Amino acid sequence: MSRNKVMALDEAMTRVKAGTRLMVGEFVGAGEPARCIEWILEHKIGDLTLICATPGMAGGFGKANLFSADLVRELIASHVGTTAESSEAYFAGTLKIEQFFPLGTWAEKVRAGALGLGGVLVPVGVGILDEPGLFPDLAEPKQKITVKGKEYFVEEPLRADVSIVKGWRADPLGNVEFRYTGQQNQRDLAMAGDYAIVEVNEIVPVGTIPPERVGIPHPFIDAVVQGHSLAEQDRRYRDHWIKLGRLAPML
Amino acid sequence: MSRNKVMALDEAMTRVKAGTRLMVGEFVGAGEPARCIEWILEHKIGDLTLICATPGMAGGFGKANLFSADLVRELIASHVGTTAESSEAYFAGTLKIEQFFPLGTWAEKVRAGALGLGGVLVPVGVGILDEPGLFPDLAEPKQKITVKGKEYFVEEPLRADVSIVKGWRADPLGNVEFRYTGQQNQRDLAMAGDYAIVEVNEIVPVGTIPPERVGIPHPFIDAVVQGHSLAEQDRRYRDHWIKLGRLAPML
Amino acid sequence: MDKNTLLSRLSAREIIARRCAMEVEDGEIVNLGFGIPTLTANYLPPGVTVSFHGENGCFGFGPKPATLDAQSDITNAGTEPVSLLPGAAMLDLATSLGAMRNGFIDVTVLGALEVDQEGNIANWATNRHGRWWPGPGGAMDLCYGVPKIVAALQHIDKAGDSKVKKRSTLPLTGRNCVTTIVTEKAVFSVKPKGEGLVLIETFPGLDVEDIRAITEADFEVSPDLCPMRLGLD
Amino acid sequence: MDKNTLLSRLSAREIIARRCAMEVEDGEIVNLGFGIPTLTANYLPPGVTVSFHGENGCFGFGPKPATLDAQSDITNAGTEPVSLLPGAAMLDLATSLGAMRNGFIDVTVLGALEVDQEGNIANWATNRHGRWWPGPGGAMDLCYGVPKIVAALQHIDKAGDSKVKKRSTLPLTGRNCVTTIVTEKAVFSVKPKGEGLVLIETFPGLDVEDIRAITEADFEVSPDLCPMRLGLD
Repeated sequence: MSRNKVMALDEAMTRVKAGTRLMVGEFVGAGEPARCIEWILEHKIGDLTLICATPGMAGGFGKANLFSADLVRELIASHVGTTAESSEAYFAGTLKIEQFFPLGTWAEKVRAGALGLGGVLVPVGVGILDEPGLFPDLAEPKQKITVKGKEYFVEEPLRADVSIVKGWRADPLGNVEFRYTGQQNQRDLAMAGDYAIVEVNEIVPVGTIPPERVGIPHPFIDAVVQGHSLAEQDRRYRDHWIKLGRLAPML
Repeated sequence: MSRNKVMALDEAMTRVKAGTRLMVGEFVGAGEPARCIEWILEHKIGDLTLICATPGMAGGFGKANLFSADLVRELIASHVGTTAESSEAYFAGTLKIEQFFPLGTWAEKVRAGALGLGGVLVPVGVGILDEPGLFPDLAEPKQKITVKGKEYFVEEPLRADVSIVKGWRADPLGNVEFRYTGQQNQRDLAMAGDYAIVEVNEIVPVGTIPPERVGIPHPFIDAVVQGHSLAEQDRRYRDHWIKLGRLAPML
Repeated sequence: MDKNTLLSRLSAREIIARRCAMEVEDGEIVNLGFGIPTLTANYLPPGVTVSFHGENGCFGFGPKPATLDAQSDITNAGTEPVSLLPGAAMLDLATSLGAMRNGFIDVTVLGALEVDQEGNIANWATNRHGRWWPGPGGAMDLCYGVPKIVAALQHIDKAGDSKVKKRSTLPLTGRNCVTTIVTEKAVFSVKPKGEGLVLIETFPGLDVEDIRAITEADFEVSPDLCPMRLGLD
Repeated sequence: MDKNTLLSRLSAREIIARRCAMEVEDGEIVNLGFGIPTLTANYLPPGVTVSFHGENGCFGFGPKPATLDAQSDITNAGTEPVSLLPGAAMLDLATSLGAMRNGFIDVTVLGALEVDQEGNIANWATNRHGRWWPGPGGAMDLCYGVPKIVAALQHIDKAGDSKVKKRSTLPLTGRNCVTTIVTEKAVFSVKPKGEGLVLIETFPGLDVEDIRAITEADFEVSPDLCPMRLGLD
C-alpha cells in the first residue's frame, strides 16, 4: 500500500477527452464532482457519452451545464428530464437518448459492469418497456429470457472509459469515505470505469478513515483530486436551494 | 420507526422448524450466530436445508456440529470440506449436495434472491463446471446464455424461509452494525430470507449506531436476539484458535 | 371555524395528501413520490410513526431543516435538504432499489398522470415530438415491488376530462398494481389483480352520481360508502 | 553459514514461498491462497509494500497478532486471526468477489494439485467415492479475473509423479490462466494464452536435464535461464 494517487486536477483530467465514455457520480445533482465538471466546461471537452442516474439538478446547477454547452452527445440514465438543459438538448436533437431504464435496472447495469458480471435478469418493466414503439430509436428490441416460467429483461453491463465520483474524504492510497446520502452508487461507478477519479472535500493521511467507514476501497481508485471544501460545498447547495425556493432565504 | 424487534431467543427461533430452508451468516466459521446455532442443536431441529458460504471452521466449532448431529439434509454452499463433519456426512450419504458454486457465484445468487432479481449472468467456470459428469447428482444441466458472443451461466436466485445473521450491535428497530470482517454478506442473507433474525453481541438504544455505520438497515430485520458478549465471543475464538495451533497458547 | 367552512377552504392538494396519510399505518416503511405525495408526511395520524425511505439511499428521513442546518450530503431523492431521525440508516443505491423491487417498502404514495379501472398507473412518460419523456426513475421499481400502492392525483385534468380512465393509453409505470386511488373527490379501492374499482369514499357533500359524472372508469359502490376521511376531527 | 549450506537447509515450502515473493511488485494488490502461498508474505523483497486482499472482505491485512490481541471479527479468508494495517478497507463479500472477477487483484499465488503445459491449474477437486470434492471457494473467481496467476506447488507427488502435466485430468480451477509456475525445483513462465511452458530458472545445482527428468510437461528453455531467485542475497 504505497502508491500516492493524489493528483492535480489537470493531471487526472487528461484522461477525459473528446468522445470519452464517462460515468459521473450523482443523484439528481447531489454528490456531483463539482470541480471536475467545471474543468470539463472550461476545457470544452465535447462529444461525451455521459452515464449517470439523472442529468442533474434543475436551475443551471453543475452537471446540467454540460448539456447547455452542447458537450454531451449521448446520455444513458434513468431520468432525462430532471434539468431543462437536458430536455432541450434532447428535443433539439443534439442529445442522443436511445433508451432509459428504471432506476434499479440502471443501478444493476452499472454494478454488473463494476463486478464483472455478464448481466442481470430484471423483472421490472416487462410487459411495459418492451411494448413496440416505445423506444423508436432502439436498434434492437430488448432481450428477454424466461426463468422458471417468468419473463425477465437481460440487462447487459454498463462500463465507461473514465469514471468520476465524489466522496467526502480520501487518503492518498485511494480509500474514500462518504457522508450520509452521498454514498449513492459512487463505488459501483468507480469500479465500472477503466480509470477512476475521485474528487473529495478533504484529503487525509492514511489511517484516518476507519476501515469500516471506507466506502470505496483503495484498489478501485486511480486518482484523488481535491475538490471544494465541505463548507464551500454546503454553501453552494444552500444557495441553490434558496434560489429554487427549497430553503428559506437567510435574513 | 416504532417497532421493537428485540425478542427472546426461544420466540425468534420458533420460526426454525424441521425442514426449514435456512440461511446462516458466516465465512468459514467467522461471523456465526453462535447462540442460535446452539439453540438448533439443543432442540434437535433437523431436516434442514442449509445455505451458507461454507460448512464452518474445522475442529468441532459451532455450525459444524449441525452436521455431526445429522440435522442438515442439504447444503448449498461454495465449499463442502472446510469441516470434517460436513465431509463425513457427505460421503456417508446423509448430506445431500447437488452442486456447489464458485464463491462469487454463490454470493451473487444470494444477492439476487435478496434484491428481487431473476438471476445473474456469471462467466466464472464456464467450460469447466458445465463439463458432463462433474455434478452427477444434478437434475438438469447448468443453464447457459450467450451475450455479445460470450457464454455465461444463468445463475438463479437463492432464497430461504429463515435467515439467521450475526452482527456486532443492533438497535430495537433492527439496525445492525458490523465490526471489521464480520460484514461478509450478512445483509444479503438477511434480505434473502422470508424472516430475518439477527444475533448480536450488544443491543443498543435507537440512535446509537451512526447512520453510515448501519450495515443492515432496519427494514431488512424481523427479530433481534442477544448473543454472547463481544468479550465472550473473542474468548471462544481465541480458545479455538489456540486449539487449532493458529495462536500461541497463553502462558 | 366549523367543519364545513374548514372543508370548503381545503385545496385539492391538501385533501389528497390528508386522505393518503390515512393509508399509512404505524411502523410501516413508506416511500413518498414527489409533489402531492410528499405532503402526506404532514398529515400522519397521531401515534403513527413510520420510516421514510428515499430511493437515493436512506431509511429514516425527517423534515426539512433550517437553512443553516441544511447539508449537501443529507438530501432526499429529489435533492431537497432533509434531516435524519434517530435510527436512520444509509444504504447504497443498488440495494435501495433492490429493497423497492423486493417488497421491503410497505407502502408508496405516487403521483399519477392517469390511473385506470385495471389498477394501472401511468406517471413517467408524456409524448413530446414522438418521444416518450422524461423517464421512469424509481417509480417503476416501486410499482413492481411494493404491496400497497396509493395513486394520488386530481380527479380531472385541465380540459375537464377524467384522469381515472377505463384504460390508460399512456406508457404504464405499473400494471394491475394500484391498491387505492385517492383524488380530491373520491377514494377507490382496487380489487385484487386489478379486477375493477370500488368507490369507498366521497368528499363530503358529493354523492355517487357526482362521482360518476366526472369518472370515465366503471366502478362499483361499496356498501360501506362513507365521507372521505381527512383526519380533521 | 555460506550460501550453499543455506540453500541445502531450505525446505521445499520455503523455497517455493521465497520464489513466489519475487513475483510480487511494489504497490500491487495481492491475494494469497492457503498453505505455501500464505508464507509468501514473509519473503517480500525490501521496499515492496503491497495490499493483501482477503476474499472474506478486506484489503490491507497485516500479520498475525499476539494471542490477546486476536479478535473474532478480524480474520482472513481461512478464519485465522490477523491484524489490519493503516489504510485497510473492509468490503462486503459480493463486492470482494466481484473485485476478484473483474481484474482489481493484481496478482494471486495459488496452491495447486496439478498444473499443465497449457497454463491450466487444478486445485479444488479430488475424486472421493465418485464425487468431486471439496468445492471451489474463491479460487475459480481468482483464476477467471486476476491477470498474474502464480501456481505454487511441489514438483512431484508422493508417488514420485510429476505434478507439472501435459494435460491435467482433474477438474480445472482455471483454463489457460497461469502465468508462472513455481516449484522447489524450477520456475516456468507460461506463454500467453497457455501456449506452452518456458523454463526460466532452476534451483541452484540443477540443470535442464534434471528438470526434464521430473517433468511430464513439455517445455522450452529460456535463453536467459538462470538460478532460482530466492532473495537470499
